[in-house]
Amino acid sequence: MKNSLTIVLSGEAGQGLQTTEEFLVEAIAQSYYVFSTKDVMSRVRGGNNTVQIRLSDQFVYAYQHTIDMLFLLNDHSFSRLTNRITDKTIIFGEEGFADPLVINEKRATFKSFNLKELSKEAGGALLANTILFGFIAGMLELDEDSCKKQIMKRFLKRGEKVINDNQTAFDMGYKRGVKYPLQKEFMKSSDTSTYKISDGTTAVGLGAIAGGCNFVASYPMSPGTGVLTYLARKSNAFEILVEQAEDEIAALNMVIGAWYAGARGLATTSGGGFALMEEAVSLSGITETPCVVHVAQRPGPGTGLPTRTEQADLNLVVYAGHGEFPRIVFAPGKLEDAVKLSQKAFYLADKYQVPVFILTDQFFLESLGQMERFELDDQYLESFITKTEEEYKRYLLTKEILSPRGIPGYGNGLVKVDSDEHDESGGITEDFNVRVQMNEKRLMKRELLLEEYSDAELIGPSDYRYLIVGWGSTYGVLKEFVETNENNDVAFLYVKQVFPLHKNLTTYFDQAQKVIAIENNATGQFANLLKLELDIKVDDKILKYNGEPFSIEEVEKRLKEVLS
Amino acid sequence: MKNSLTIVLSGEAGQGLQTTEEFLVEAIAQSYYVFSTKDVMSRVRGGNNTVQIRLSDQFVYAYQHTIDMLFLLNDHSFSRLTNRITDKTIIFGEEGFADPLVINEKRATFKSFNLKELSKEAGGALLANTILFGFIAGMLELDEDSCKKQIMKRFLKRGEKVINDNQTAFDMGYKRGVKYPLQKEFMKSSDTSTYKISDGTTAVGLGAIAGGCNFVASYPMSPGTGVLTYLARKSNAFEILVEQAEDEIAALNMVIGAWYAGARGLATTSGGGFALMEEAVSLSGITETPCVVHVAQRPGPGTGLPTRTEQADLNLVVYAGHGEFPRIVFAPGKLEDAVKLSQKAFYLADKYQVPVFILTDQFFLESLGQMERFELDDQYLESFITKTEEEYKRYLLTKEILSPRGIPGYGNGLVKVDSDEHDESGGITEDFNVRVQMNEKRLMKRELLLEEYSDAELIGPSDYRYLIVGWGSTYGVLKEFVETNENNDVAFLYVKQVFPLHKNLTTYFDQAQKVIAIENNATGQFANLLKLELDIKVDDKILKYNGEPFSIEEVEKRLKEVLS
Amino acid sequence: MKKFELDAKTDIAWCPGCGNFNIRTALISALQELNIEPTNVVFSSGIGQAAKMPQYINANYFNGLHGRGLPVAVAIKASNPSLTVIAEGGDGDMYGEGGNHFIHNVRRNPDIAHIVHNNMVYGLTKGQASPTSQKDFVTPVQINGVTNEPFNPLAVALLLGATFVARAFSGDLEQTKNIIKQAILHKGYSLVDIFHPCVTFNKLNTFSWYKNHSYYVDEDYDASEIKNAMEKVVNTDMYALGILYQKEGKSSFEEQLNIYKQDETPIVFRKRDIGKVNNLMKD
Amino acid sequence: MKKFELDAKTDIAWCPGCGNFNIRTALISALQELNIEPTNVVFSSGIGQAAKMPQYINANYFNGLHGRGLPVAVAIKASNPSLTVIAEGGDGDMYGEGGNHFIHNVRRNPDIAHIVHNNMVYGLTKGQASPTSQKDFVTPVQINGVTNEPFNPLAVALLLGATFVARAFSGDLEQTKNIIKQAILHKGYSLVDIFHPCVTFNKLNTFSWYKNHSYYVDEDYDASEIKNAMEKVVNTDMYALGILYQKEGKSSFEEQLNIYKQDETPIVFRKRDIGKVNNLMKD
Ligand SMILES: Cc1ncc(C[n+]2csc(CCOP(=O)(O)OP(=O)(O)O)c2C)c(N)n1
Ligand SMILES: Cc1ncc(C[n+]2csc(CCOP(=O)(O)OP(=O)(O)O)c2C)c(N)n1
Ligand code: SF4
Ligand code: SF4
Ligand SMILES: [Mg+2]
Ligand SMILES: [Mg+2]
Repeated sequence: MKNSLTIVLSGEAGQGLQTTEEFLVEAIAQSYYVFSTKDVMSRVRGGNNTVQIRLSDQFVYAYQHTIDMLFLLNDHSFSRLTNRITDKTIIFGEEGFADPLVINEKRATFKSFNLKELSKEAGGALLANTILFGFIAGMLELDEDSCKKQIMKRFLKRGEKVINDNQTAFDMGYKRGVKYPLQKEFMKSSDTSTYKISDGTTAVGLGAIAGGCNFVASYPMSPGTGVLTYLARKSNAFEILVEQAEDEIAALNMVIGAWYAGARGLATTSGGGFALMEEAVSLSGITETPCVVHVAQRPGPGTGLPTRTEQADLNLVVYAGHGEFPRIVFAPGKLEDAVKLSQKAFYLADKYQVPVFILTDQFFLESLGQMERFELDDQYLESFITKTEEEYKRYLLTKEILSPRGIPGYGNGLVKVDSDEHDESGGITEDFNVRVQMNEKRLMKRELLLEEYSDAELIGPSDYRYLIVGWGSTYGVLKEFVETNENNDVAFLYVKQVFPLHKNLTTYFDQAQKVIAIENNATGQFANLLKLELDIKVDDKILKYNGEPFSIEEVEKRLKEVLS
Repeated sequence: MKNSLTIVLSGEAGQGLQTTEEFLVEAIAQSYYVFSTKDVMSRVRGGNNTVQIRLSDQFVYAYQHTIDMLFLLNDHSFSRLTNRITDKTIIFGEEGFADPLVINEKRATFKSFNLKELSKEAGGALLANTILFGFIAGMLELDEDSCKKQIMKRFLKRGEKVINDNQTAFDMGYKRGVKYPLQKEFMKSSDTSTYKISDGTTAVGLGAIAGGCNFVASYPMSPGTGVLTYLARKSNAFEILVEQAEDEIAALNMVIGAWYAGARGLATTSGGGFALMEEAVSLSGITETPCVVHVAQRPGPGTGLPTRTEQADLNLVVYAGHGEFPRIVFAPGKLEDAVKLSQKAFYLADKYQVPVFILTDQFFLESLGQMERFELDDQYLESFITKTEEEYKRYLLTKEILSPRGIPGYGNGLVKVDSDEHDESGGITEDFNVRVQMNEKRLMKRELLLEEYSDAELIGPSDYRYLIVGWGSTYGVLKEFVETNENNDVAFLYVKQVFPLHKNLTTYFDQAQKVIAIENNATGQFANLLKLELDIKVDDKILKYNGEPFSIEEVEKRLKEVLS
Repeated sequence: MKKFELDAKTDIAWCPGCGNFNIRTALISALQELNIEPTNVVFSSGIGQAAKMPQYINANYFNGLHGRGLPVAVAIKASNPSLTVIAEGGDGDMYGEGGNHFIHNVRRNPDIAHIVHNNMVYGLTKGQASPTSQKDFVTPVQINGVTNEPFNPLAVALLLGATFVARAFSGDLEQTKNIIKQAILHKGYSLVDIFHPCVTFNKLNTFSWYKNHSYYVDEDYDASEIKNAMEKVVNTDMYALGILYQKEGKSSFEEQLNIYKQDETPIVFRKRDIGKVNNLMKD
Repeated sequence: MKKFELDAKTDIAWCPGCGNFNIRTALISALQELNIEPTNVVFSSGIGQAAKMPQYINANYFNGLHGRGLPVAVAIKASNPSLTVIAEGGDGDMYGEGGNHFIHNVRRNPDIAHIVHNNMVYGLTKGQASPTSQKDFVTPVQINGVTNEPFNPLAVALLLGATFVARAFSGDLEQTKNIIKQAILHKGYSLVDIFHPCVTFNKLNTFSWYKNHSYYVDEDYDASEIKNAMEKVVNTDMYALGILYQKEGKSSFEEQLNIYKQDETPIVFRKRDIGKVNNLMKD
């Protein structure tokens, strides 16, 4: 585990935790590496929510279970957090917000911190978040000026008075915080300010825009809605048609219709909504009309835990839709990949005329982290649409497997697309031989897709004896583990394209004495895919399915068990 | 391959082929073993449909590719059938119905048979089917009296004139047919008349009734509609609530609502319709509300080949629904099993509070065969519903894993069921520990389900060296293969419960030098399950995915290739 | 304690000031005043803020999937007609995702009460437009404002043969209670669309907006006349409140089912006769 | 040969005598008479006998899933408004499985023609009741007869803001052609519900039944008056034929999209500027 400090804010929905989080992360990012994640209940007001901001002198992208500093914003948050308190934890809050017995038992430190009173003093409850921001900024000795600039930027539209009030409130907090004798084992770092701060949602959305996405139809569903909202926000600037569909079935059928017409469409949803889209996925398969779907996982089955995290919809996506046809499933685990793979998704969908899935989860989407800025390439904007000739046949059988894809109204041909088994020109057929040709043509695309396989990344020593394999949002925590693990014999294979799997991956496993799969689900779905597709046997599985992401401590503890 | 004779009737939709089929099968069944299957286009009138009736002195339940006798009922049927013509085929039809060049080339025999004229003579086109029945009955020297009784029974409601006309028409055919010098290598058999003639649809429907099914909600979709229609027909007699839902989503949600209230509900559909039900499957999973779904496979993806057959929706069913929860999937391949497993499905759903699937296909459902009659047991009607006490908790955690299931209005308790993660009493929870307990509770049912595993059947020699494995509708053809195969070293393992798989199955494979999976799909979905669940490696896969079932000749040929 | 009321300490997940609280009070009062037992009442709900209602009432419930409250409710009622069945959810839930079930269940006419909390917004998912959202309503998804014609649930229900069509306003506890009571009592499908302010996400249709855009029908309003009702429901400048249409005598879905023609025993309490099934085998 | 006509030898999978043939003839004539090219016409259909129509017309088509003709059509039109888009299917397809898309797309008001072949039965799946089936209609599933209230598509469309609502009868080629033509020309969503006999599975609603239960509105019928239309569409004893409602001037879905406010270029012909995207990265 890296040197780091975790500050937790705990309150309820509607108290503005997110504002404080955004302020702090941006401010901290000037001089530290920072990662921040939320723990939110499925309600709009009340309940127990937390924000955990972790800062370090090295890159961190994982959640730390133990709390260094805890800010309690109400009297009913503490009980959910007691197992994260240690003798090093300092708890700030009003008297009575934390159970003294627990504090005693844990030998934690309690500091009376009456935010309510302070805000009253500052001029009102609305200023509490800014005071808190100031206090923590002060503690960390963050640059006051740039913090105040942030405040100004944020409240610009709300007028001078609001800005002034908030800046004063910030000062009030800051001057108290700066007096606080903070002990931390690491220094400020100078190179972090060039990084982009982003959550997974933004990264997926940005990638989609970079992939040419100009049509979005979706039905709101947490945590998939964020991408819809992001793209809506950018829709005027980037000329994106964003439409809220009447249901998920409409959403994906619209997206497929849009691709047929020549647009690059996206649907974003989560497991339960995606379950409703499966017939349309199959439609994309047989008609060879591309589509891109972002599936944001949350714990199921059913409604499950709507605002929590899990990686249990991999099977759902890999096996979605009746009948047999190829597809691609990406599972980005870091922000760069969320951008790049989302971009590539549109390109591959267009090029190979298949459904492409971006599989994320609540933890990935809603956590804030940093990424090095990079230049986006326009190669993925290449269009594979052809202008049709008079005798155009949509499903022409060719040596290259793929049939050139035309769109209606572009050229002299007609574009006939059919969900029934069809002949080359798109007419319904019941000819057994044509059926076989068309079915094989579709299935053969799998090999083409593998030629564009997005390679896995090996993190850690190349002469490893133990190999951890993970996918998607466990990236950050597993990377941190191998980077800080004392025995230099463990590496982490981060798989970002989870389906189909390239056979070259097996070489990573050949070398390993022991393979450990870590997944945020109860059955080891990816381990099963490894077995099925690549004959790889996983020796141990570390699984978690309570709705929380893995913390770095938990990974350390559970890996120690299997590695010893 | 068994001694047999295959008679094919070829005409178009709307010509009444099915009536002739039903007459013939019933009449033939008096003195032969018989199997009959249809090949139907997705249209209501016109096109090319065939019926193939195969008779033998031994039990047959497979389709024969080569045609012994072909009756052409129009001038555009022949071309689809030429690859089934041999030098032994006798073709009956009007001059011009068959291409003389083809006949010549194949050295087949053509017999002019002018059914149109004969029916004109008999009094009208409507009598053609009965004349044909008579002709074939005559050829086979079937019992005239019982044939005529059949006619009477069928036309009873249509009045005496219709009966007489048809009986006269039958005679007209019979006296011509009986003169026909039919050569066949086998004799009539005496013990077949005790068998029940049935198609798969009826067997599934009957089993459902025997399992206590009293609620059906479905949306029509071929080939799943048959079971809906069958149950509708029996609904008044058996007090079954049959409702056509507005869509498939409604159908399964209604079925789940009915189970919640205490009924035993069924939804019947096919792949594309089932794809729409997946969210509801997940609902059944988390709420632990039982449900039974009959999924009738047809070739996909998309609309595919709506009236043809395939076994490509196994993955769809096994992985249906978001999140993780147990389920059972049955795949009956013979009529007895369709009855027994459909019956058991309701029992197991009720007992273990899980979704249970009956997975069939068009070929199985629409083929007519024989089964020995047997007494249905009422053990599967046992209800596991408990009368609730005042403090009843729907999700009580118990040592036995299962929570007693109450229904509303029966007892003093309240039955609170939730699709969100819930506590013992059914209230929404976000407690991480409760989540884990509930998730594990649901997943642990898998082991209980395996205790009730419906064993696979081994057919053929017990000292086999080669093991063929199949599931569902390939049963008949694979059984015939091993029973008639000259080398006595091949056995067939017929798996009827395809998920979850019991580890004892592995012993069957241990003995085999070579394992061959035969499936009516393009990717070997069941072979994959064997690998995943039981670590069984299949050496060869024989796959077919043109929309047709395997014929006995094809199985012989393709197995010879891999067995040599 | 009222028998439909839960422990006072139940944590209710709605925002302070939300109209849902009043709806809950009205609903509980309505249930109390009817002579029924909690064990005989079943709620079927979807997902949304409104759909959480059953969590806060002492009765049976099936809290299913977003949009699917109706099919579940209809099946429960048909399986056991002796139960009082209420389908409850939000405007997104019931008219959006569940729109197909809405239109076809009106046609089916099951004897259930259908209570829809209409806040003209998707609450739980944080403020997107719902089918009943007004034009130009700006949201994080409809950034340029809603352009769709608002859905008119009452008019659709009326046209498709509903025999009880009412609109309530959460601001009026007494009337809301009465309307709900009548809806439960009414035989056949009854729709109660309840206006209520979402204080968090709908700043357009506030308490006072609802207040200013609605009125109760007169005492002498004849709700048995479909023409009157039609006139009321198509007017979307001023929304009429109250029972806008009610007609007795139409057979309900369950009554028309053959299984209940001779025998009123709910099918869930009947037994299958295996002997009779064996006759099928002998066929 | 007419440009929308296919080879004479095309095998048409409908039953002899089916009303679909006439609809096809009318549709082709309508398209011929409009000054448009097959390459600019797109059909979007679901699954059913009616939904096979695009197979038999020389134009672009997307023959998708049962019930999903509308969402696909709307997306095509919005992606490329220069195309003439027609959504076509049966009563089961469009009002049953696709019911939710029907009600919500009327509200959306895309500029498409929506042609529904209403034979009051599920043809392709062999004769079950459809949403428009009449009461007491006996089928292999509804063995005791239909009990649901028939769905009234025209009334629902009208209520939800459709600005073109028409009913045709396949028995009248000329009028059907005219109505279709007007529907295609009309800006915004236009519904053409076409009565036609299913000679195989619907023995109740035969050619002469339709003939006897319908009449054309007078020449002086004022279709711009919603009151007139409402009166017509709710009458289900005698069904009015013709254009029952038509109103110009309502903005279509596409027109209201921000992307087309400044620039009419279909989005499918626009290019994304990667430089601008890179600014997001710099943000
Ligand atoms: C299949 C599916 N799609 C989407 C969602 C996400 N979702 C939950 S509640 C909701 C809308 C809530 O709006 P409404 O029904 O009006 O209820 P309110 O919260 O306003 O009371 C949505 C879209 C879901 N749970 N399931
Ligand atoms: C999801 C799905 N459900 C069911 C079907 C089966 N299906 C095909 S056509 C049809 C109904 C056809 O009726 P209608 O739309 O009225 O068309 P018609 O054949 O009468 O012209 C049905 C239920 C399907 N193809 N897909
Ligand atoms: S979000 Fe709106 S509807 Fe939901 S509880 Fe809050 S105020 Fe009520
Ligand atoms: S089944 Fe009916 S609707 Fe279909 S083609 Fe035949 S007559 Fe026409
Ligand atoms: Mg709402
Ligand atoms: Mg129809």
